[in-house]
Amino acid sequence: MSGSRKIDILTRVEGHGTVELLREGGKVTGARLNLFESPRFFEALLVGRRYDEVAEIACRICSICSTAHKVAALQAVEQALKLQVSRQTGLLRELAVQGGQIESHALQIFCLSLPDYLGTSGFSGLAAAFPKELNQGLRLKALGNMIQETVGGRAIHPFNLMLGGVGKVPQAERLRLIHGQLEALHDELAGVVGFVSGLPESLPPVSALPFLAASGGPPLFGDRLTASGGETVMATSAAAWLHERVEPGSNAKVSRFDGKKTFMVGPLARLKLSMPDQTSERATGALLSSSLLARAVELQQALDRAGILISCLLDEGVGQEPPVAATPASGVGTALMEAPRGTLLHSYVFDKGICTAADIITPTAINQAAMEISLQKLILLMNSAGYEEVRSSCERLIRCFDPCISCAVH
Amino acid sequence: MKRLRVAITGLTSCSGCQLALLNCEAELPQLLELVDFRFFPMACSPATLESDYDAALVEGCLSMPHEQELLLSLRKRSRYLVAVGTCAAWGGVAALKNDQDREQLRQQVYGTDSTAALETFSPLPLNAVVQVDATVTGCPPEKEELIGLLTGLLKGSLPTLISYPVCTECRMKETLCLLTERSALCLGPLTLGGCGALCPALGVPCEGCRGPVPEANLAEAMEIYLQKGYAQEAACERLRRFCPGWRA
Amino acid sequence: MKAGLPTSATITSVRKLTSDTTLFALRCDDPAAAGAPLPAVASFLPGQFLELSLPGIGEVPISYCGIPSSDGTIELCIRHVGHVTIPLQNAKPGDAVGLRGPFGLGFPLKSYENQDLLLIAGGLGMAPLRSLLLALLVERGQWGELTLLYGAREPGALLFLDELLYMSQSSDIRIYLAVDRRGSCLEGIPHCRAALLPALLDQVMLQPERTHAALCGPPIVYTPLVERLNQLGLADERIHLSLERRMKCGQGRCGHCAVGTYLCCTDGPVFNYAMLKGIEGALV
Amino acid sequence: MRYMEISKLQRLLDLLRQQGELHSPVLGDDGVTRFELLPPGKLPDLAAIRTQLPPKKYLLHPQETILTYQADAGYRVPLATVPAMILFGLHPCDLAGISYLDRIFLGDEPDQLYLSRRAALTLIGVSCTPDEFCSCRLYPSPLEAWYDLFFQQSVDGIAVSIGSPRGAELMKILDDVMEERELLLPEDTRCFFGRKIPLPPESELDQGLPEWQVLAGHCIGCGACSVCCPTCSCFDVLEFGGLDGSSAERLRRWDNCLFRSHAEVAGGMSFQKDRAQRFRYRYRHKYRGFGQVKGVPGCTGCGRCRAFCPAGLDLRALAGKLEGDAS
Ligand SMILES: Cc1cc2nc3c(=O)[nH]c(=O)nc-3n(C[C@H](O)[C@H](O)[C@H](O)COP(=O)(O)OP(=O)(O)OC[C@H]3O[C@@H](n4cnc5c(N)ncnc54)[C@H](O)[C@@H]3O)c2cc1C
Ligand code: SF4
Ligand code: SF4
Ligand code: SF4
Repeated sequence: MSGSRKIDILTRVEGHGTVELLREGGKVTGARLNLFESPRFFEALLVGRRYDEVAEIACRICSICSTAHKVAALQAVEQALKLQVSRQTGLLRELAVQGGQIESHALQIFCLSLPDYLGTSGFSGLAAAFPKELNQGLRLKALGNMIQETVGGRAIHPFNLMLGGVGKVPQAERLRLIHGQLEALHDELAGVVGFVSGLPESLPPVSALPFLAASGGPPLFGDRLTASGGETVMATSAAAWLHERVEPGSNAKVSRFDGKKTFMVGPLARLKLSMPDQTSERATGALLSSSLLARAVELQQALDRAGILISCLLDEGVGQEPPVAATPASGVGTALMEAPRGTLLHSYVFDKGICTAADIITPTAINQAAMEISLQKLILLMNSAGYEEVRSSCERLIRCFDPCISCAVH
Repeated sequence: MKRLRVAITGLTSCSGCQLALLNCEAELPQLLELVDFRFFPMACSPATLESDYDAALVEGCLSMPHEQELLLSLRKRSRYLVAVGTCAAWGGVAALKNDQDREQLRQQVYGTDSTAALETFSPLPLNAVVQVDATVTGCPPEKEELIGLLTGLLKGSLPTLISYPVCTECRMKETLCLLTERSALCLGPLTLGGCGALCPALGVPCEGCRGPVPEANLAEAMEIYLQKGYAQEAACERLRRFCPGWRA
Repeated sequence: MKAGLPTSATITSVRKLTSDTTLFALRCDDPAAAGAPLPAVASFLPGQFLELSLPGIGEVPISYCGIPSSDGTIELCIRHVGHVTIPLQNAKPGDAVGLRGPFGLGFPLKSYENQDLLLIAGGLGMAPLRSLLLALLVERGQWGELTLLYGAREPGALLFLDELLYMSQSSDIRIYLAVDRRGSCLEGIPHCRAALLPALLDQVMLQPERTHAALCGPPIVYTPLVERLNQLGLADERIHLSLERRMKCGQGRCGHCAVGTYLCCTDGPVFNYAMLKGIEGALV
Repeated sequence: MRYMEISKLQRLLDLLRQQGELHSPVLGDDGVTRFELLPPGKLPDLAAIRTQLPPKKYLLHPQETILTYQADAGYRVPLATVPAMILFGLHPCDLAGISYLDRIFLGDEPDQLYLSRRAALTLIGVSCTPDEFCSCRLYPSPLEAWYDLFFQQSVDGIAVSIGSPRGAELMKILDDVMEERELLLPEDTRCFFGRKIPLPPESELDQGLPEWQVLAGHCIGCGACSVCCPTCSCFDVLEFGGLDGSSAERLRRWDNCLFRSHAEVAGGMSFQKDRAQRFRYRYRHKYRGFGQVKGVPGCTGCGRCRAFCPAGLDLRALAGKLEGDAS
């Protein structure tokens, strides 16, 4: 008997996708990832819009990483229009992005992933069986949102982050409040990292793929791509190098670098590429399942970084300043940054202030090829396992990438 | 008390409305005692449609046949179907170019020789296909609205859509009017309130994310925008960002 | 303070009248000591209304449908149409609600003494008129001829039909019924025609100088009814209408129920037509 | 007459601060003048003609909980102790606005929340110079500009009148900064309130007047006019269940008769269908009153509705036509 069967729909991930398991003689022999999410054609929607609308629209690609999308889009547009924002704006944007990182990682670890390790169905299961862990996660998540709200005006689709600056600069009082909370949660996080590293292994030892991340800027920002093989590609040529193309069976484009190589992006890649010595062996280890720990480590880093940014802002004195005015110019702008799930690229062309071309490459689209390959590896490793066991392992494996399918398809 | 059995899902969307619910960190533990999230693929496993639901909360607009299938199935299984968010209520950003040929848009993104997303159609709000019992608008909706929706449903009542504009809430907050005092293209007068005038309160003009107010006086608003230096077409384009139905 | 604060009450019985209308009996939770006066909300006049609260959902104005009873029981007839009234569909005996009232002025019973009375109800308008009818029958000797005209969408929607049929046999009152659509069971109901409510007026002989008309029904029927009554010689002062408006406080503050410079909640809801005549928006 | 040199203002404010929370018009960084807490060292914006929101916001919050519900205790009014508060810098129109609200929310059965806040308020009026939006001199109103103290501004100082026993008490405390002076003051602006006007019959709101359609055509329904009016006090009531599944809260929120929903009843039917009709409703309410304020013109002439209307609507000409010019 041969055939295929879909995992009904991937759960505890953002967006719509399935994994199709191919079977032969009762055994699972292969797997296909299918991101069937409905496309919104953002790259086409943006064409024809005014420069001051592009980021507002583009951030709607995804809610969980809307802050990252917003900031990347703003930077790309500003680059195209040759707009220089103030240092304060830069710090605030960075802070918002770190807030997004905290929120997203806390959500992924405590609401979406942890249930796999603890044997429950989701956050509702956690609430019943592991209320302490859930509460801890929710507190971290709330803090991430508080940062995003303070800077962005709202946790999802942060309108206060505008072209050229911010609408209203947060009050020092409010920043101090956040700083206090960051400090209060800081010690707790060491516990979280310990807790996560003590969790039982949940997957067969599927090795990670070569890594890729943005670098050359403050944490999560950069102007170039760096790969674990040592390759470096500047932002302006990144899109060509990432080489997105359409493949059958997915509404998300797939990146085959140079037409062949496969990389993975995300927390594991970032840790491996940017701070190999500071973290535990296991977090940067070569196994895919270390992703969860990598996320926990990054959570800690994000808290630290947010604290530093706030101190900087307070030391330098936050104050209201009007956004830098833009003129409807012509030009090209490309911004790279690290969204919670990995490298994100926004690139726009403007003609007298009107967008004439848009290219957006998202982490989950980049990871797509890596997910496919990892699925194959997993199935080989699980050679003799039954369907149900393979199925649930496949879902766990996909969750290691914390895919954001709306982003991938956009 | 009997827990409320709900199904929550997203169609063509960014998952922001669902995330807005998951962002109710302070309330989630208590909410879990009142609400049984039966079908909520974004946050709970497994995602199998089974039995009936007291209410289905649906985010996003419709743009592919598989979504229509899911929506019809949820409609059949649920006592109440609630459109959550601007996309579900009005079409949202995804419907930005509904006046253009869908196939052309598809080719613009995927190229002429691909078969990806062949079945896509111009995004529709939910009420174009099913009966919608209540609407919570917003991109995304406010937390309080979602909590209110759930506590109301628990008692068998549906929320009523706020019908006054953002300006009213903006004025209640005593913030500076960006339209009259700063000549900004603020869509507050034409946009449904309920957000507490979040944007204008921070000095950012309302971008119209909650959809049109009933009885909008578009002609007069256009007149005012024109006085402030905005061409009708520019103002209309801005209006259509979240609701393709706007026509001047 | 009293009028602004709901007192808690308990539903004591529930009777489905039609598919979308239910008759509730309620009792205030503060037990009235023997011989003590009725709680304020349980002591009222026909045509007055109360505000009924469903905790966590909201409050709606509802007319008293019965007459004050010695044990403080209050009867309310409620159509399930929206936000508050639909959840009431699931209410059971024992459920807690809040009550405020009585509000409004009700029907001017004093001026009805020794007069002929013509009651005209459309649809749910039967609820407050039932209260009036019951009050009139208690002291049947006080009034002249009693006539009730009552119309509904279809036979199944005629409220209190059994009660009305019993009254028409046992008391000195004439009852004429009308339904908009001819239905199968129409034949079984005496004095019932397939007609619009105003047409029933063709059946009655009235002495305009000694008759008062009391009307309650959907807004659209008022204008034709008043016109017809005027034609029959009834003066505007003798035509009393109960108006429905949105009301949020019952105390003349929320500003929703104004009719001209009157307020429905404190100056009404029962008005004589002379007061309303010429006011824009009074009768649709 | 008691008189204070303007140089002593700061000292006066410090004395007032000892008597309660001191609120007055303050010009914000964003260019909006609001009534708000006056921090020590800061001077009130006494030159401002009008704050964006009138002082009604202190008595009737834009949105507030009016009842709480607990399954075992039923509904309760959430009465909290209100700290003593001094509103300094109220113009006569705003004082008149408060006395109008008093008629609605006090009386035989006072609104408990309103009463508790009103009782905690000390009202200190200040004279002003009307601008082109003001109409206080145009349409006399029987409303009294009721105050505890009234400060009449002159070139280099302020002359004080006492309007209540509370004002007299307060004056004793302020006596430090006062002196006695013989003054000839210009005509008191307050006297423009206090005249009764006859109510024209209903038909005079001539539905056929083209002005109604013009107003309706220009109004974008933003609600600013009602929100900012010192006497508009319509409210909507909402109730929400608590997260424990049994408690509840009832709120009231400012409403506006220019919105269609204001007059809607079951079935979506509305008694004020079109905007022109709703304008007449608003006019009738504002200039003729109903309920506790029947026959009391509710326009105090503060000019806010004109100053803040994005469409620049102005009812003065129409009012002149309907009521007859009173000047
Ligand atoms: C004096 C008076 C007596 C009444 N007597 C009865 C009665 O005996 N039996 C009965 O079934 N109904 C009666 N009604 C009508 C009843 O109040 C409405 O049907 C009810 O308020 C609808 O509320 P809801 O929350 O269920 O519906 P909603 O969901 O609120 O709304 C349905 C419609 O009703 C409108 N509405 C909202 N609040 C009110 C309000 N407070 N008053 C009127 N309309 C409103 C809404 O605008 C909407 O169009 C009476 C109304 C009045 C004014
Ligand atoms: S800023 Fe915008 S929302 Fe606020 S009052 Fe002005 S036009 Fe309305
Ligand atoms: S109607 Fe206008 S001028 Fe008159 S009191 Fe109200 S806001 Fe002021
Ligand atoms: S302020 Fe002007 S535009 Fe706004 S509702 Fe009032 S009259 Fe209409």
